[in-house]
Amino acid sequence: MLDQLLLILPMAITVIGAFFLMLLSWNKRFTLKDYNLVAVFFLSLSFILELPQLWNTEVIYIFPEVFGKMYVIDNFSTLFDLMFTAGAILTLLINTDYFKSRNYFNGEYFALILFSVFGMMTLAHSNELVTAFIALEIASLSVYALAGYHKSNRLSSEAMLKYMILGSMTGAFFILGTALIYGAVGSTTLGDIAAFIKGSGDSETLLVITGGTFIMVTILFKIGAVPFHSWVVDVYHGAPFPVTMFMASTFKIALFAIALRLYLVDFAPINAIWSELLQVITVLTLIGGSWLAITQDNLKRMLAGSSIVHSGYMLIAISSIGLGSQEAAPAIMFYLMSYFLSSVGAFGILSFIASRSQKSLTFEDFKGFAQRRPYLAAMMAIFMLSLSGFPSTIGFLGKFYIFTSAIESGQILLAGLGILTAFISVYYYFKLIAMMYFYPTNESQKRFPMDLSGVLIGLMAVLVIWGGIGTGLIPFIPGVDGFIDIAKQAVLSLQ
Amino acid sequence: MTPEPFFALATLLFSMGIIGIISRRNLFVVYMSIELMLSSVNLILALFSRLHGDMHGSVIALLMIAVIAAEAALFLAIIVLLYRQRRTLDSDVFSKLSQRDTL
Amino acid sequence: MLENSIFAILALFLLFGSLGMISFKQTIFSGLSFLLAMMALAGLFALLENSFLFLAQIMVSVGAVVVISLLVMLSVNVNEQNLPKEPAKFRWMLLSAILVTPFALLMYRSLTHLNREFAETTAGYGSLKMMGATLFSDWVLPFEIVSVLLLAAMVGAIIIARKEPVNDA
Amino acid sequence: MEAVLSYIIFFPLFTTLFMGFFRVGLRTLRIGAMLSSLLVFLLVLLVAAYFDPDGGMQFIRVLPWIEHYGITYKLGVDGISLVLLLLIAFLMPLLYLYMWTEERKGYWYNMMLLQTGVTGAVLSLDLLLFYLFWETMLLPIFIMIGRYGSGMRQFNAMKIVLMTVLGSMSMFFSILYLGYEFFAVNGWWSFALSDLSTLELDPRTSIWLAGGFLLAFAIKIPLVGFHTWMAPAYGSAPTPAVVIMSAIMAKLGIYGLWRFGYGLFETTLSYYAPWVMTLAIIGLLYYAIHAIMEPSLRRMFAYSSGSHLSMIALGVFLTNIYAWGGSLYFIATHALASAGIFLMIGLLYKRTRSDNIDDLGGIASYAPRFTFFFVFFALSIAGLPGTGGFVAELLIIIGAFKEEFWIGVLTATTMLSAMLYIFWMLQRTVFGPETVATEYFEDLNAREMAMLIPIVALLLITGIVPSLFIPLFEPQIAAMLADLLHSIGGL
Repeated sequence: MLDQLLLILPMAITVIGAFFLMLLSWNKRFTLKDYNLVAVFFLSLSFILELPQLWNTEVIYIFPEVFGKMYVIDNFSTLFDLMFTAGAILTLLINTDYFKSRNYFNGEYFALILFSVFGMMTLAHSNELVTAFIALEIASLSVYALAGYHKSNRLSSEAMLKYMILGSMTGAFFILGTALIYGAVGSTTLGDIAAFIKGSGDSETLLVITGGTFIMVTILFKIGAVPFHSWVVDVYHGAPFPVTMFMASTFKIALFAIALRLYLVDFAPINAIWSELLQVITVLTLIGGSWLAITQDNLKRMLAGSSIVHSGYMLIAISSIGLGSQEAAPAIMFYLMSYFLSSVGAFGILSFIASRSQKSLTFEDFKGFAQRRPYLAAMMAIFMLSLSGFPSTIGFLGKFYIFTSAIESGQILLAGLGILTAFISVYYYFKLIAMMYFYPTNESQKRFPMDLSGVLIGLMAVLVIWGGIGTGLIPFIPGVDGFIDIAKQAVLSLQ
Repeated sequence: MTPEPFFALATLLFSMGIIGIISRRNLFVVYMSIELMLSSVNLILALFSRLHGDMHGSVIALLMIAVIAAEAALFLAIIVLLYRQRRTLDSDVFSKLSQRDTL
Repeated sequence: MLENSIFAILALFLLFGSLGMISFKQTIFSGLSFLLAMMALAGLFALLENSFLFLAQIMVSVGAVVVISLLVMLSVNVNEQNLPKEPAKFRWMLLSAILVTPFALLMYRSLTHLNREFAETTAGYGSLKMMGATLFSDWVLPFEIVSVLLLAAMVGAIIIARKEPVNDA
Repeated sequence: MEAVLSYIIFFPLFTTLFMGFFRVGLRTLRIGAMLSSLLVFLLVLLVAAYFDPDGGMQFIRVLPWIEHYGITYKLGVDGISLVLLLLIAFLMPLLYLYMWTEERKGYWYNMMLLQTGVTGAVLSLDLLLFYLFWETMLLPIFIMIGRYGSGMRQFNAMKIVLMTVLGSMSMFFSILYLGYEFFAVNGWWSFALSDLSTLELDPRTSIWLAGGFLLAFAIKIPLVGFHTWMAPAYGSAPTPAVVIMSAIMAKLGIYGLWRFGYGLFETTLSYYAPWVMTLAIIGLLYYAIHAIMEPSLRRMFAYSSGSHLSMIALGVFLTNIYAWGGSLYFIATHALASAGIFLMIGLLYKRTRSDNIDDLGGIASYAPRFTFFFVFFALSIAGLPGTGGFVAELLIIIGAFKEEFWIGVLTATTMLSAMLYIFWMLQRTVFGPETVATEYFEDLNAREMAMLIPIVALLLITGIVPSLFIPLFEPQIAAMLADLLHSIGGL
């Protein structure tokens, strides 16, 4: 009993933190910094409590007599939880200055962040479709509200409106799919679905297949796959920086939690059906995302476009899973980690800079950045290199695994297209490096910000490099193999 | 009585919801169309529940009603906000973002 | 036979209600049609011998959500010129209907694929007691987190709708 | 001793990181860079001293790196890579000497990173490790051109990066495919060259995969058709970067042909041989014609370099011992000569702020020492008897004649055309009437002399006593060639 409580404590703490912040925000005596500290405190507590579970390889259903098999704790969900909490902590800490410089933030903001982290964590743990849907709605509704947080700004409101209409509309497909699966199986628990698929013929699984396809619509929408991408660039652009960073670093990843759990395990016997559909969508996503990313002047929009391309890479691996690749599932996990590290870093630097000015950041604004802030520029360059998949960064290895899995499953052309889009992405990422390094500036050099934000961004940069070249030879520090081990273990715990 | 007419009805409702979202620009209508989609799923759930003879589908439908309420709250809030900003309910007016505006 | 005629009437209300909802120009008429549709839906729940769902639909969907929507519609007090001009509305609707048709056919086909029939219900089906028993034996977790969802939505809604000086530049 | 190659590769990198971290002053920076390069040079000499010409691959160092995919940290040196290794280690200190007065710190850091990149690419025997170095050496070049270059530097930097990355991406794809194929056959992962070369691929796949590698190397060399980055990049890059590009990076393309082209796809390359040879022969003439017409000295020697590299590429595809030996020897001597001439152009540019032939003239009367070196390097580019280039070109031409008469004739035209444009250029720049730009032309100072004399000496030694160097790599090449001919004959 007590040990099970301990296991769900990380989730409980985030939601308690959210309640606490919500109540606290009625009190006018607290400053924004206090709220931030409280939120970070709760999240860190959750993170620290979660960390030891990474070495726990068992699959545990929490309170089976009450919850049934709805709530599962395994290595997979733990890894996702860690990314969510870490992403939220980094978002809050790096943006401390941003909050100070804008007057529209208040205590509820932090409550909403915690609510959405709770939703995402529940999503990662849920072993049942309705729970997953409600968890997804918690996360989504909080993120909708966060995206429109800058109320006096029209763009922010519009971003929220667009996101909300499209998000709710595609969300309806998730529950429709769940209803279909319930109709066929009589249950929405994932294990039952798997048992049903194994035990029944083709004709009976039709409803499950349609349901799975509808659920996929929602997943594809939330990760921004073409043709469900029309919101991504606008919402990333319109939302305040910390929210964009939060979305890019956590919410994008969250959907893969349920997607992998569902398609890797339960739909495993039938998921070859989707691979052709997925291949088409992957091709569209890779090309469309690249096109969106190339054509942008604004950095936020460029990163949004490129995040579509990164979804495309992960979709390659998902369709490889359907075609029987063994490496694909760990490849996605590793890619998620690598994308997490690099995008948190890149968005972190952007919002760090944005906190000091009121205008949006374009490529032009980065002219001469290397001279003004050599360290930040170097870190930004590292993150750009990692996102473009340049060797000696973690992004390269992520792409390496993805493409290997594609070749393994015989999708040579898709792997080729992936490499081609990686080549295109070199253009728009190197454009930023070129802007930073190739132009002189008249402004004087600023000192390295030795505050928490700066140190954290630096830490991310070191991790990005270490994840690309780290060897296992240095004792007690996991190298690249350690990262892969974590990814593999997480996927293993699913089966 | 057979379940087919019920299913046809639910399908029609869901489709009408999509049509409403695609073709109308009035924000209230868009919002209600989404509610309609979710409600039609509720009908399907209740129907399956009846066909299976267990209460699971009904309970899911009940939970969905709560989800609909939650979405409605946020939707109404954002419509009020936008109406206060622009004095219009036209969703096409809110497409400034695509015109590469600076923040 | 009686059931069939009740179904026909309810279905008619439901269809015309939702059709009216998506086609009326005046927001308030749309809202009233939607109210009608939701009530007809509650009737369908009753027809499916699901009395608790019927109550919940009437009380929550109709009584709370739709009515509040109507109140909001009245409170924003839209005048004619603030409504969107949609001259080609019906053409758009027809076009999107054509687009949606394949999807609807797919959905209908898979829904009716299993070919099940209505069976006699066990005693107490759809009653509050059975509903409660199922809810609190199998669905505790979703029920719990729905409360968090409502809370989060409430916080979000309050923040967004809270009146602050709009510096509309 | 077995870690000596790692020291050679990473010493400059660690020096950079160390000095960058402590943000040392300019003085310390340049002394540190110089010391590190000298130390690396000594280590390389040590390697050469202990090197056994008949021993094949030596100083092998294998460490596990990413064990899940069998990616190892595998280094080794053989006759071919030793030549390039010696070259890099020899040129680096001289380049530092050239940029001694350079005050922009980033310049120094980039040069040291560049050294690590190129050395690593030469020594790595694991395909992914090679790919890592192959890509990372691009980064300093990108920054050097874009930041410290001239002309349309931003655009040209982007151009060189995109074109070379296109090549490396295709190579990356081939590497992945090979690696997976190896896994599918053997059940365990490996990306080591020695493992992958044992793969039996079916001819069609093999042709595609070899194409992936060839594209990367063809862009780096560059063969005609893949060369559009070359002249702009050489034109806007700062002198040390140009020296590295022409003397080392372009040669790495040739080296890649040998090491990975023949190492992995022995027989498949013969499928490409007619195409590459045609391109190389077109390149010989095309670049030579461009070089004759080019008014800018730097771009002119870029084209001349392209012409000679086409010749080397041709030599690599002519599978006989003369052509191969000549090619490898030419790699070394051309690297020295082109390093010398680009350094001279750099010095010229520093003095006159122009490298346009029309702006120059009459240097001989002001600066006899400068003239001597300039003429010497220009002539050794043209293949003056007595310099190493002459021996090498002669060997390749003999090889070409052995293969086919008309190939030999076409190859021989390189020497003639080179003579033509070099003499014409010399006449217009060094001699002739003086111009505004060349008035008060300063002669070379001691530092510059110190930097140039070793190159001159080495060029002369390679030219007069080739027997001193050829035994270093000849057994290796002979063995490789015998191996190759055996497998072609075995078909």
